[in-house]
Amino acid sequence: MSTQRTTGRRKQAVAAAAVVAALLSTAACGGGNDDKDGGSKSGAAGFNAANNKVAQASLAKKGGTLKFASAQDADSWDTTRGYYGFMWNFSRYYSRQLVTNNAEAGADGAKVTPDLASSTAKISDDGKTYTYTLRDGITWEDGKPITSKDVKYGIERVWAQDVLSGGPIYLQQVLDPKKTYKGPYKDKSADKLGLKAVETPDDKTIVFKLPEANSDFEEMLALTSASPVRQDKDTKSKYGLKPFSSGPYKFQSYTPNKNLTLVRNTEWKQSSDPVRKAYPDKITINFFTNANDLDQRLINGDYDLDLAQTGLSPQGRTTALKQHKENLDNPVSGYIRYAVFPQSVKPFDNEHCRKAVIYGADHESLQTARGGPVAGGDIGTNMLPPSVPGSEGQKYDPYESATTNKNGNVAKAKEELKACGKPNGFKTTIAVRNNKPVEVATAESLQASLKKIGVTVDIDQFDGAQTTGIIGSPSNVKKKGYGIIIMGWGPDFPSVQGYGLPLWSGDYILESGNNNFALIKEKAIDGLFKSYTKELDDAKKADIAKQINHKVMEGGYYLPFVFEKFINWRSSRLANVYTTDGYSGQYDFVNLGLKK
Amino acid sequence: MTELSKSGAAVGEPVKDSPAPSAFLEVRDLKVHFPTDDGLVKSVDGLTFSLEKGKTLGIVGESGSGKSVTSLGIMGLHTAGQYGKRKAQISGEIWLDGTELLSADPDYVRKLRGREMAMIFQDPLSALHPYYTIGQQIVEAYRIHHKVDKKTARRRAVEMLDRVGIPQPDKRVDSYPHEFSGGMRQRAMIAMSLVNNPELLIADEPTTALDVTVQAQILDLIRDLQKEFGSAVIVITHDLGVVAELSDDILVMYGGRCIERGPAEKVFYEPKHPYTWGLLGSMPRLDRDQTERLIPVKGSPPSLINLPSGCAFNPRCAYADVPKDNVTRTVRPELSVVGSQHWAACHMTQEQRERIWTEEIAPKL
Amino acid sequence: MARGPAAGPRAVLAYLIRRLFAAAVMLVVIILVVFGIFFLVPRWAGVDPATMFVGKQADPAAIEAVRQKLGLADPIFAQVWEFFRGLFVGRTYSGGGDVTECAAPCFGYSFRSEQAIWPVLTDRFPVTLALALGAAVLWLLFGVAAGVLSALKRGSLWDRGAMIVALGGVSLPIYFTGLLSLAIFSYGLGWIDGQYVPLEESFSGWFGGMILPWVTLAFLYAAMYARITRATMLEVLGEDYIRTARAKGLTEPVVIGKHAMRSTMTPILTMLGMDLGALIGGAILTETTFSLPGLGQAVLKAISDKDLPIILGVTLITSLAVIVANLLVDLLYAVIDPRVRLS
Amino acid sequence: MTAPLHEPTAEAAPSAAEEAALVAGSAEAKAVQGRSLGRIAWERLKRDKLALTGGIVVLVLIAIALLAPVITNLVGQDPETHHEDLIDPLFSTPTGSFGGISGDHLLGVEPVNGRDIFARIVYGARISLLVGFLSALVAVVLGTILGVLAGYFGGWVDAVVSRVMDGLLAFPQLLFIIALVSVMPNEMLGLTGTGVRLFVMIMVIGFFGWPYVGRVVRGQTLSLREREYVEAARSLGAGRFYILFKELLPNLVAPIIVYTTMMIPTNILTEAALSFLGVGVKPPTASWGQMLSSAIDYYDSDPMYMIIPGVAIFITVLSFNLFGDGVRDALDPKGSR
Repeated sequence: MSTQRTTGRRKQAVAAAAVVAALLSTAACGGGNDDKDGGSKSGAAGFNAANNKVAQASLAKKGGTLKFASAQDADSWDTTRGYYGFMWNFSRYYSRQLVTNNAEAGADGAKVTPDLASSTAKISDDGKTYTYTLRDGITWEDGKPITSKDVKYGIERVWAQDVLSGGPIYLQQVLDPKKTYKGPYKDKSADKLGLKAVETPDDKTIVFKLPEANSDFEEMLALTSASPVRQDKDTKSKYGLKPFSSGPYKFQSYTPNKNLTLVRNTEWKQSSDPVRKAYPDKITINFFTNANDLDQRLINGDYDLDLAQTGLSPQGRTTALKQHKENLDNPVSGYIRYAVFPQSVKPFDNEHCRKAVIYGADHESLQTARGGPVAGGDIGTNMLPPSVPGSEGQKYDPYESATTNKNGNVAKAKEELKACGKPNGFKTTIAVRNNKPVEVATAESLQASLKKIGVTVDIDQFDGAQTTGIIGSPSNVKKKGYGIIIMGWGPDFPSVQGYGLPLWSGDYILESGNNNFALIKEKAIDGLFKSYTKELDDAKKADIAKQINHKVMEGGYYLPFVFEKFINWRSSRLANVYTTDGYSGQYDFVNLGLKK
Repeated sequence: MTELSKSGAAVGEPVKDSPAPSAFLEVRDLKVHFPTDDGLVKSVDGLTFSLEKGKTLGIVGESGSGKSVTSLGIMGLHTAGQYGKRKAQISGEIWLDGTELLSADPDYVRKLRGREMAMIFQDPLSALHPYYTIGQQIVEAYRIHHKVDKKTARRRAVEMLDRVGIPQPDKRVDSYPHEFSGGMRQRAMIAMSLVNNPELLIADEPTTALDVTVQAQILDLIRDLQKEFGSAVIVITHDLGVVAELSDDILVMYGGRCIERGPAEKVFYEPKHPYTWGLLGSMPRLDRDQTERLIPVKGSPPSLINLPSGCAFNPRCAYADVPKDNVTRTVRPELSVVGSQHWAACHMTQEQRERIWTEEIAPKL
Repeated sequence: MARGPAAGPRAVLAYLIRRLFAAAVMLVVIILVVFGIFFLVPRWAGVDPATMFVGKQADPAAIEAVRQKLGLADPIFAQVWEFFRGLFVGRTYSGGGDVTECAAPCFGYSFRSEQAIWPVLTDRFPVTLALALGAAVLWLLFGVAAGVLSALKRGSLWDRGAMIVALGGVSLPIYFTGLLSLAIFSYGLGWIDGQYVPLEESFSGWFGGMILPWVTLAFLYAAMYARITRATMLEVLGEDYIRTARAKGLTEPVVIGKHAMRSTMTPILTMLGMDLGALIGGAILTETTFSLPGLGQAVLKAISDKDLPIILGVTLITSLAVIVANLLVDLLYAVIDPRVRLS
Repeated sequence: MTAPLHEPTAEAAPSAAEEAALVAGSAEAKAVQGRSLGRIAWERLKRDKLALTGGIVVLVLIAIALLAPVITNLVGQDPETHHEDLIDPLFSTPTGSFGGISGDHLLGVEPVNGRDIFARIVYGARISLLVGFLSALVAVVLGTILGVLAGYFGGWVDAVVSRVMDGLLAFPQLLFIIALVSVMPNEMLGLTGTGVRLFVMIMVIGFFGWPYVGRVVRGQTLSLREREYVEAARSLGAGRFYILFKELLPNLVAPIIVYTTMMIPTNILTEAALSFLGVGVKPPTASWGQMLSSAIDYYDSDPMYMIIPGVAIFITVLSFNLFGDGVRDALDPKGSR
């Protein structure tokens, strides 16, 4: 029986590999002529033609309406409050920063380039002072110039977490780790610019003084949360309903969960902006509740692309792969999907029990649950996403998850169980978000494969809207006995700090809103992060990232499922399309153009 | 040629293939059968009678005897609006004023309804549409058959309400049926039936649902109106007393057939059928104590699917064994002459009947 | 004996006042229950509602601030009281130097989407109303027609066929028929776009987007109405006054179309009122399937986001709709059926 | 007294046959019915082919639900074992045709994980029927008790119960159930996961269903209360409690049966809708609504996966409806159909 099954499996695997290979080779053909702006009959560029490269750049014309569709609205369109990847990406339409992600395909897109600033930072030797000079001709949507004070005010807003919750707070942690500043709304100074760490000697100059050096600081300034906000236009908690534009487009109308329309900001000058091409005249988003309906509308050509950039759902994916392959890209998202083992829940305090689960898991089944090799991604073998410097991809595979043990290794798992003192297995609970069907599927897969090593698990689907409150509270996790938590994580900016610090640093274990679910508190890891922030050399930074990754994997805290990939749709109307690592493999929205 | 009674109403053996009769209403061998899952329900099974204008025929029988089915048959209401159901099977002839109705165009019959022949129903509360005012209902009845405007029709309605004795008719015309008392409601019903001066009026248990005192008023009203309009009237009732007062002739039905008929005073004072005796016996009388009903009709009406063989009344008849040779249980008695213009369907001999009547029944009545 | 033809205007007014008072009490109870569900049950389950409003890297101070601003720390009675006050005089939320005004009628304020609820309701209500009314027109037309026909042809092949189809229609989940109809008519055959377009943008687009939801929803209800109509019609056809109508010499179309229909429609209208009321809040499945931006869609999203103010607002508006619909039906009933007296 | 020979005749006689109908409506006839209502109903039901078919299917479904483990054992499958080897890794759909239908997998396998659909449908019947029946039971018990109380005692008891019933009927029910289920904790009253969800669903659906029963029962009680025999029982010195249960309940049996059979299919649909919306039972417990919900992601690429649970729901609800209709007609004293 078992031999037969293995044979069946193998056959299956071979067949699958063949399909994937066929897909990719056709793609290569399609991709071959992308420079000549060719493509299919429909005019689409071809499979993977925009994956890490620019497709049909020369076909982009000025004008037209670029139509986004989405099953999800942004958490907030307020630059300070947004945390969704697509919001950061989209916000570049109406918001500029001192520096921003490079408008380039693939890995180059993750590099920082000057935006409002005339050049990247002048950094002092100790790495503690960053100075920027603003370029000329930069204006708000009412024609007034953008000043360094506007930038400072925009950054200060991050401190007003009580009013403007939700966004990343790296800037606060780096510039004011002791939280001495209370935010602009409680600022007693007349100009509300009381943040000491940022100085604006004149309207063109802004100086950041870090208490301690952080080699990723400029990456943090490239985040949307570092956008300028003009004080007289700050509507506080309601700013997200109509942000005041500094970019090429401004809000015309927005009804949450319904639709959003951007029109040209006539005060924006192309000459002042080296990043944004601003091809279309108008940009719209329509929100859907039915993901299948949404996909079908995309495929029908009613919309150009999915705002959320999470990939087509299974039905749309199948239809598109079979009939419209030339409209698809299969980028790596930069996310790793994984299971994590909180050490507070017995027996996961014992590393052997953690490793037993890693060995016992059927990695291929987990990959299938995630959507298979194409729509789900390659089997995850370690915890550093491919887009982060220092990543080794599947080459680093300490548990041989993608090779020998890809269907699970019962013998090894039993050994580990014995070493853990639980030779007959144990019982535990998997916590999984109820609003992510794919995660529920992986939980079911894990449940099925762990059964074989005598580990019985309950699946607790918790309310996805309350993630922070439920699994973000270590005491709650312990109380509920969540031995396994299924989550995913992507880098806020492509560095081991932007990805792993909240996950693996002992300093980041929080009573609420915790993301270090495994409760990792290893001196070695914390030390490596410290030295990373002081290191300015890119090669050395990458090496430290690699070491951190190895430490995390050796501890057996995580069971990675996949290095996530997704199947992304681009309409045949789109030109100058490319995916960028700057936004987790999403298309770079800001430079999309239309052909007609 | 049908032999007519001197009173002008009813009677005479069916004459096959006869030409159009001279009587105003003539019913010949009427059969109304309803197919059901359990078999054929023979509600009316061969009924013959005739009626002249200005005369009144009383049809008497208990529930299930076929008297109402007969009236609905004459009105053509077994065929109208019987949607999808297994249709009633009707045969025989119904001649009204020289026209045979069963074979006539249904729409022609419809046009006769309400104008030539009208009906008063037993329970005026359920027979009047609850959502329309009395006036609306009378106006409607008038305007189907008369091309007049609403105002004229309304005047006519008020006039009719006045005629049937409803006080303040110009006000009550706008009332709804539920706002009337039972007697008033029946008056309104009568007003509606008579609004087109019908030549044939069928009153189906017109007083059953009413108080005793009101009953008398309504009966008086019907009598008066008949005199006034000169219509032919059929009164259907289970109450011999009602017909005795009102009718010229009486027809007694049992199990879908006629078992006795004759002039009212004869049937009432010299009934020749044990069933009629029973009806008389169970009739409430003012001069008699209600409790002493001497000859109640025992048992319940016969199944109309499987009538008892022989005389349909035999299982309930106290005198079933009077005739010899068990004949009541094997041979169905035909109508036979028992007196002047008086017929009955009973196996007993004239003498036997006379004896029982005078010795056993009459004294107790 | 002689009662007036109908209840006088004063009686109607008194009745209305009584009913409105009852409705108000009802709404208060609903508010209390919804508050209970969303504030007491999570607490019982060990979840702090404030954590729902903070982001990925939230610190306890931020959570505390949110709690203050939303008044989540106040006793539930105080929160309910604030809500009631807001309905009539508007409400101000303040915290952390930020002041948010919510004008009367303040049905609450969603801090997830930074919107006052009232505009959300007024924005989405027309979509739901159009869905419900359009479908109602269809199901009344077809359901009642099919029911009447079945009643008139009782026992016929048509009757049996129609009633089995109707029973089938009642037995199908709407999301199943909805998806099938989308897959067939919109994606497959491409006859209908099936995508919602606001009425103010284009009538034809709007109509094209509404037609599938209307038909799908109407199919379910038409089935129910056909069954009810048939049963009622059969009952009415057995009534004495129908026989009276025939005895008057009325033609069959008048007997059926006027006399029988008048009585048949009474219970149908009662049902219609309740169904319309319920649909205004209960079209969740239809709106989700067809991505219609109505109340149902908003509330489903709000439920998954735990956006209490929207849930509360929609629940209230819906209950109000049901209550108003019932009231209208009762009033209408008094008009249709003179026997009914308002009491 | 009378021989019941004519009874079916009168029953079936056309309504236009006035006198025949009169017989049916007579007091005598009622007495006959009262005595052998069950038998007469059964006679009628036996003649209604559609209702019988529905009833048989319902019985089969109940048997399937009860014997789920036996049935799945017979075919050698269980609802929770994954068969990823039967899944095309590219599209996540079964490799076999028609959703992977084969001798091993009678109704094919689920996309993604390859669980046996037949086994899941069989086990899903348990959830559907369990929720359908138990919530109807909750509604009937609540509705009967409160309806009888309201109808019998009248006064303020009646006023309160009637107001509550009106109120519940005005509640946006589905919305409310979703909201409630979605905030329910994962553990309560010693239940966990699916147990909690089942419990909450049963209670809530039942709770919103009782006013429908309550109204009817109240009305029946009100009219029965006025009848002489209750008065008679009272005058004999019987206690109120005794009167309630000895005299009233038997007369409430017919309407209660009718409402129960009509409520079950509605409840099954509600359960499916809740599972569809993701607030029903939790995976890996099989439920038809949930299967349908996940099948929507494969409506074109693996239509069998959607059709099978859809048809299962359809057949179940239709059978209950057919049966319920038949029962209603059979128990209808007017016999008007």
